[in-house]
Amino acid sequence: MTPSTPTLSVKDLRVGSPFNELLHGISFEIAAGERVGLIGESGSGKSLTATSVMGLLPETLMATGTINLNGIDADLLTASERRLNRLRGNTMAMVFQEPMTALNPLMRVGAQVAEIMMVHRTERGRRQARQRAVELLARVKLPNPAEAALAFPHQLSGGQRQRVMLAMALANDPQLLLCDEPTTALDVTVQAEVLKLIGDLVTDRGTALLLITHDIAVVAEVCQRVLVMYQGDIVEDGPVGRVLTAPQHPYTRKLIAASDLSSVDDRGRLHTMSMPVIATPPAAASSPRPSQADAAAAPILLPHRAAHQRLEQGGPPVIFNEVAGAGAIRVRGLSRQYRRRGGGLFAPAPIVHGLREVSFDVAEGQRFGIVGESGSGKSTLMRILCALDQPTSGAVDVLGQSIGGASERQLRDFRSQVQIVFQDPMGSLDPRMKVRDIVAEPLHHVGRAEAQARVEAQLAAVGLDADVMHRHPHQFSGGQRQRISIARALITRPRVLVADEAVSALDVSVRAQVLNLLADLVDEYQLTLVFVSHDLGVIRHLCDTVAVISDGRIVECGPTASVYDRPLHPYTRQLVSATPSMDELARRVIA
Amino acid sequence: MVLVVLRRLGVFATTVIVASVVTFLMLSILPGDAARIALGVQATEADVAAQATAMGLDRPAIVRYLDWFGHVLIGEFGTSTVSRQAIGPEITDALGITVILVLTSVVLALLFAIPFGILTAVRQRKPDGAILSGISQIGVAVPGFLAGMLLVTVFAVTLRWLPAGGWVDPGNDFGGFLEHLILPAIALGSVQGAVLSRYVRSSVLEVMREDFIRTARAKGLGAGRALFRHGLRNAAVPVMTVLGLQIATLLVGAVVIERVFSIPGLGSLLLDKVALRDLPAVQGIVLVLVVFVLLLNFLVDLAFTLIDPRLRSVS
Amino acid sequence: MTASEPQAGSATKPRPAPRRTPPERAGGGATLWAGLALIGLVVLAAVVSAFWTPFDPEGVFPDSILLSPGAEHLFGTDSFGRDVFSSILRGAQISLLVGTVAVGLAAVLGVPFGIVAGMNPGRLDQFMMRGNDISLAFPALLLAIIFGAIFGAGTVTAMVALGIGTAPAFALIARSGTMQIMSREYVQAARASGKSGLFIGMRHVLPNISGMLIVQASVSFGIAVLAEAALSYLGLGTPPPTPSWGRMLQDAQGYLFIEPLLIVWPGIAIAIAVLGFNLLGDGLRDRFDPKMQVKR
Amino acid sequence: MRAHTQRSMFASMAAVMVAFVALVGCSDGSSTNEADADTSLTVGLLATPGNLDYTTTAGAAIPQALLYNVYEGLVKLDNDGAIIPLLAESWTVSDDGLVYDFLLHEGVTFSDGSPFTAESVKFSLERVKDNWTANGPAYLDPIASIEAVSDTEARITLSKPSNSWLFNMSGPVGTMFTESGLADLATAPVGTGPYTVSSFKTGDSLVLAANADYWGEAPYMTDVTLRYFTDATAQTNALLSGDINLVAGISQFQLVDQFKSNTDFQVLEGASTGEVTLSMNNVSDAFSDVRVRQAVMYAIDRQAVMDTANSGYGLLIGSMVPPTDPWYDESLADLYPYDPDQATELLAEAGVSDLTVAFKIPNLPYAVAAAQVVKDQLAKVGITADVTALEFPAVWLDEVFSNHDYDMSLIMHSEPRDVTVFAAPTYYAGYDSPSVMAKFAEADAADPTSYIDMMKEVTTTMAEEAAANWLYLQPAISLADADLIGVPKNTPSLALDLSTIAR
Repeated sequence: MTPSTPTLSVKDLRVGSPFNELLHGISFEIAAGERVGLIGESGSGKSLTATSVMGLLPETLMATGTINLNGIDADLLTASERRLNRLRGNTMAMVFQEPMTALNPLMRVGAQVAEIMMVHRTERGRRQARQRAVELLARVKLPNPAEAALAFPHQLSGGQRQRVMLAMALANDPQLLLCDEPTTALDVTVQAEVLKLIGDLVTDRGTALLLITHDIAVVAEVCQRVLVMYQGDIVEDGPVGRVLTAPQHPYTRKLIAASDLSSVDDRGRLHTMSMPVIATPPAAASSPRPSQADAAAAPILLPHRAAHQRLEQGGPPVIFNEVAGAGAIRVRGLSRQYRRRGGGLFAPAPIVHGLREVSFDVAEGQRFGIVGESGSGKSTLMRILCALDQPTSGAVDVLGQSIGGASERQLRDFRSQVQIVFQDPMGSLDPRMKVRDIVAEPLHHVGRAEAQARVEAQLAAVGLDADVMHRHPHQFSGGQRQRISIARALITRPRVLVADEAVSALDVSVRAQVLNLLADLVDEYQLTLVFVSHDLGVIRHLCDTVAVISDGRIVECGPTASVYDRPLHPYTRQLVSATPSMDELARRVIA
Repeated sequence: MVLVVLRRLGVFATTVIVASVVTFLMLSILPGDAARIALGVQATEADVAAQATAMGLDRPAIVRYLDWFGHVLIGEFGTSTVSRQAIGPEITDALGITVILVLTSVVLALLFAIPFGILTAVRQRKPDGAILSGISQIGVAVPGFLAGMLLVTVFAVTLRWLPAGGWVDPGNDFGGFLEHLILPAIALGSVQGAVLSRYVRSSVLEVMREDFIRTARAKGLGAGRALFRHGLRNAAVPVMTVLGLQIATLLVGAVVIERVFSIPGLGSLLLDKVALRDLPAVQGIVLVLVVFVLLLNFLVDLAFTLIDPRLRSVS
Repeated sequence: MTASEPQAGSATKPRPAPRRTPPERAGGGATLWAGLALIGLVVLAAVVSAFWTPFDPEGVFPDSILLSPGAEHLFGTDSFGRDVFSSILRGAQISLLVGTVAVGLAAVLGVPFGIVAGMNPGRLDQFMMRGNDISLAFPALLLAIIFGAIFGAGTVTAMVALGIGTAPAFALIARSGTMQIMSREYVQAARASGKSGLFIGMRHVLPNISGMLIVQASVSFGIAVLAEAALSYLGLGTPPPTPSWGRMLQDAQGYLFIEPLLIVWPGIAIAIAVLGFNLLGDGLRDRFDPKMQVKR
Repeated sequence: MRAHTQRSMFASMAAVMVAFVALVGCSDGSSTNEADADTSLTVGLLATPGNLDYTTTAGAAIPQALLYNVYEGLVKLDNDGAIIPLLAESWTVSDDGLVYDFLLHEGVTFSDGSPFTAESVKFSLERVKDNWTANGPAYLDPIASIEAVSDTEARITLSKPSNSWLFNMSGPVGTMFTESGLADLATAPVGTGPYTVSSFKTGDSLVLAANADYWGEAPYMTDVTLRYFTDATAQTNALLSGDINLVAGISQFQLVDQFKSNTDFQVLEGASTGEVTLSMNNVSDAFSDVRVRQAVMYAIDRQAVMDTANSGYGLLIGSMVPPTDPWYDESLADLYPYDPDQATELLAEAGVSDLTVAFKIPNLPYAVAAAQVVKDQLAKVGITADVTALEFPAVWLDEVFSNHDYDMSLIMHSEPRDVTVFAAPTYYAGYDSPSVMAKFAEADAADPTSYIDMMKEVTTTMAEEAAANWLYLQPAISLADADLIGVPKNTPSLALDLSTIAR
């Protein structure tokens, strides 16, 4: 191996089905030990690039061009299966996105790691391979590697599983490591650790890395060079620092602008990318005014400013963001326990604590963010606030309505006052219903004609034309679906809007648009917003107050800027440092 | 784990009791006078009434149920009103025959279905895969008793290689037992095999799309090796469910093949006893069949727990 | 045979990248159309025979007993002198009737049961599923034997027994589909809008599990046709003179050495019908989201 | 790699196939019952006995297997229907026909070792009245007293002369039992016959072994297995494949022809006592008018029914008398020729139009087949027959036989000389003719010659009054291996006499 030969060389790679070309002749090289990021939005072709290199394209797709791996003369695209099998897992290795499904659920993880060495005969026997596997698990910093080796995948957390995948990929000291969105499915704090691990490991071993992600922050964290993909082409290729600070291609520029939630234009709005399908309506033009009754009921808001508090270890329960008088939401001593599934008729199932002794207020008109990782209890809290779930103990009042023990009849008014926007743009709209029926669903006792009119107006308010009413959800993009969700939530003129990870599943460009829309509408409708997210950046942009929730408890709460800048609780500190702003990223990269 | 088993056992016991009540109620409305059938056409009304009393048919239903089920619990199924022998051994004999027949046919079916199903899955886009898949589709569509009739016609009647029917106890004459077992087991197994191979195929196809198979490929395992090392055990789980259900339905379902081959299995016994209105025997047989199915489900569930570590961690 | 073809594994997380093509999409269409074509043949036979058959399939014709296939009698005649072709045509009616009623009854009984169970996780679901286990333990054939003894053997008895015997399979599928749908956010949204359980069940759950139910119905239909034949063989099916393929098979058994073709025609007819419905089921399964399939 | 995988899969499939073929092939040429033991016989029968006690269990299946084989009476019917001595060496009848003196064989023992004496005769026959509930205990009603004169002499005194009594003594009610052998009648019969029961499995088989201590001539066949089938095809398949040696009484006659051309087998056609009867409920609204019943007689082409449902096998009889009875009158077969016009005329005469009758048949193959032809022919004279096949025996016995809830039925009456039973007004046919009943009683008590004349007269009357439409006599057709001899051709009684069969 001479320094001049690149570890990976891709030339004019085209991938497509007979009807449709997906990659339009991309070329790039990765030098030995170089860490390269491949960034792009969903559908840009970045995963296809990696699967082409590995020779694992689906049978229905054809690839042309050449792919050369260092030291191998043959073109990987034309190499025999036998040859590829010898290279895969040995000279080149890959880590996939879904840690939940990428491991065989019926096989102990140690055996799965050992297998890769057995397959390539890099260890002499089963015992040696098993032993090596334990060492490798230690290398990827799994606690108790010997025990972990005997665990089944489901007994490990997502981050741990991804470490196992990494151990497996690095077992035979490959020259090239491909990582396809290795941390996307992980919590923020875990994500940071795994990224650091990947970076350390490849640096130590001089392994070349191709890291595929949609997240600029991830690239900035690990990579030296970045390739930007857009609709099957590589549109930009350069050192991370340069691309972050001085993007050349217009697409890259917009992508970076949209990713930066701390940077707003002079109207306080996020930078968006051009929207080819639907134009944002002029804010004043067609948006319906709140109805008379709502207008009358709307109080004159005194600006409420939350105190910045934290929960002490073992300390007394704290009432966060306490509001004098009648706030929009008042939660006291809320606990929720679950029985885990698997309980029978005769024996109680194990109890899981979803929420423990949570107390806080939300003032009318406040934009209240709740941030936490998966399993922290934030979704449970959201469900209880919307009366989709009942508290085990404690008092929850929303707009004066007590949630605990309330019957559906008692909740009738409440239902039109509190609405939700969900995360998943696929799952939140019934695929069998037309948009008209979806948006009209929350309306009760409203005539057909009036419903029609209101749906039309509401769609216009979220920037959709009236002619979308007769279409089904699958005909829309993710961002459009989220607009439809928002329209549905707002059609009853609610006073409280709860958003559950409302932008987490969207590409960055669309995310900015939806966030702008939400911000506009919250202002316009004088909504009290409860925004639940794992992403501190989004919350920081949108919310004035944030509560950090961890393990069923609110550990810290205060004005967003204050929490972000001076986190009190160690957990918050960890969260904040794992979610750097674009400026900071650039600073880190350049340093 | 022990707790899981115990809890399931409790549920199992409850379902058995409920099933016994259902069985009893369903059969207590059988038309046809058992006493009259026992005595025949020449008996007088007085004779028939006396016979009914002797058979305990004039007691209230709840008393009859408790009496019956109480005895069943201690293993006594009562005395047949027709053969006047203890029903228990009759049922056990017939059940033994049916179980041997069904299990043999299932083994044959698996021997066929597993390689065939995998092959059709792996070769699904190739012409030969499509042809083989078509063959299994047609196999599914043929009534089992037709297969039985044709087998008898060819191998027993025309070629005279094997007996046309009947049953020989393996303890008496093992060779004869095998000879009598082959044709019905093939008849029963061929259709089941075709059905199973469809499930194996779809299960393998499904598993081939799993991420962990892709992981295995990325490790350098060839497609076949990845499938064999990682896919088959995973594919086995849904196939086992079907297998359990199949065995359960075959206990009664084998009756058609039993009829074609004149095998005195449990289904045949049931038909005979129903025809004779031998109520205690019918109740016993139905209960045994039902409990057997429940037991089978229970065992399949336990087997899953053994195969799939994810199910073990509940407790 | 109650289960639909099960599919291993079910990932709940939506995947951002549509990197793999759906299974068998290419072959699925052909399978579907082949199935529809075969079923079309059966339906055509049933419809045509309602108005016209070459000969009366229910009469007795002592002058034309056991004729070989020829120009006048396409498939020959049986021991009653009946034109076998006419009987095959008319027999399609019984097969379709039995299938339709059995599957319809199974769906009517099983689907609401499964939806209610699936919408009410916890004790009610547990309780209902134990009940379902018990009904699963009474297979259709067992019910047919018992019902035959209680109500007398016949088409109606057979259909009802098959329907009740198949219902638990529908309940299981409806339940697991419902549980998947209930975890979807649009159901949460509907609940947050104050929609009743009935509304959610009718408007959201039922339409969204209809795909898998149709697949199950198609497979069950094939099984019902086979089961009707088996019941006829046992003397528990359609009584004569109404032509039924299963009974024709049974009758033909006695003439296997005299007129072997008599067993061929109904055998082929049954195979066509069952094959048609199985292919349709496979095709539909490929068309609908495979991840919607049930584990059990 | 992929190619390799497929090859290995093909290989494993091939291995399975080979194993499969090997499994089938291993048994090639080693059929079960092939001439290894000349004195063993396997007989295929259709109706299985539920148990082995014919004193309390109805049905022909038990006497078929046990009578004359395991159990014996004082007399038996030979294959031509003549009464011949069995346990009685000889007998004399007093002139007034009331006293029968039987001289019994000496040295006869039951299979449990107990001796057979005149006391056994007294014990067995006296037991019938109180303990028998099935198989016609009333046949012995004529007995006034039984006396054991000595060990080998039994005297039976009748209360009135009866021509039918001795005939009936040849049937089940005449069976000799020993007191020590009554413990387990249902499973372990004890008789004086040439065979003993060695095992019995309901629905499957009854195995008989030659009785080593038999008083008479030992039977040729030492091991006899009676195997029970549920359908006739399985039965003939078993014969064709060599599983069984004899099908005694085939029930589906389309299966017969294939044996006629096959030299490995013989077809034995004989006479039975089974009259296939289209019964009409004489007291129902539909058939209380004799003209309507006669219309049915003319409307049915019995030859066509026999041709279609019975493949032409059988004998047109026209009355309830088989040719084996002395009072058989073959002219009765032509009493009602097929004449649909006559039928229509009679119906019109009776003022009947659009007659719909409930035609409830047992779900037995011959009945189902014949009923379809009957229905078709009735339709041609304007009678609609609603055919319902009732489960036999349970539901048919209940609805038709016990409750008389039917208009028309179709069933074979297989018992010998059952015409007297059929004539009873309480019988399911509802035929109520006091003069016929009186005539039967008179005939029974008359001298043997006038007995036959009077019986002929009264059975003709029943035919003329169309008490039922006796369609045809079911033939007794047995199929056997070509080397079997002495297979009983006719079935004059219920018994299947195995003692004469040899190779």
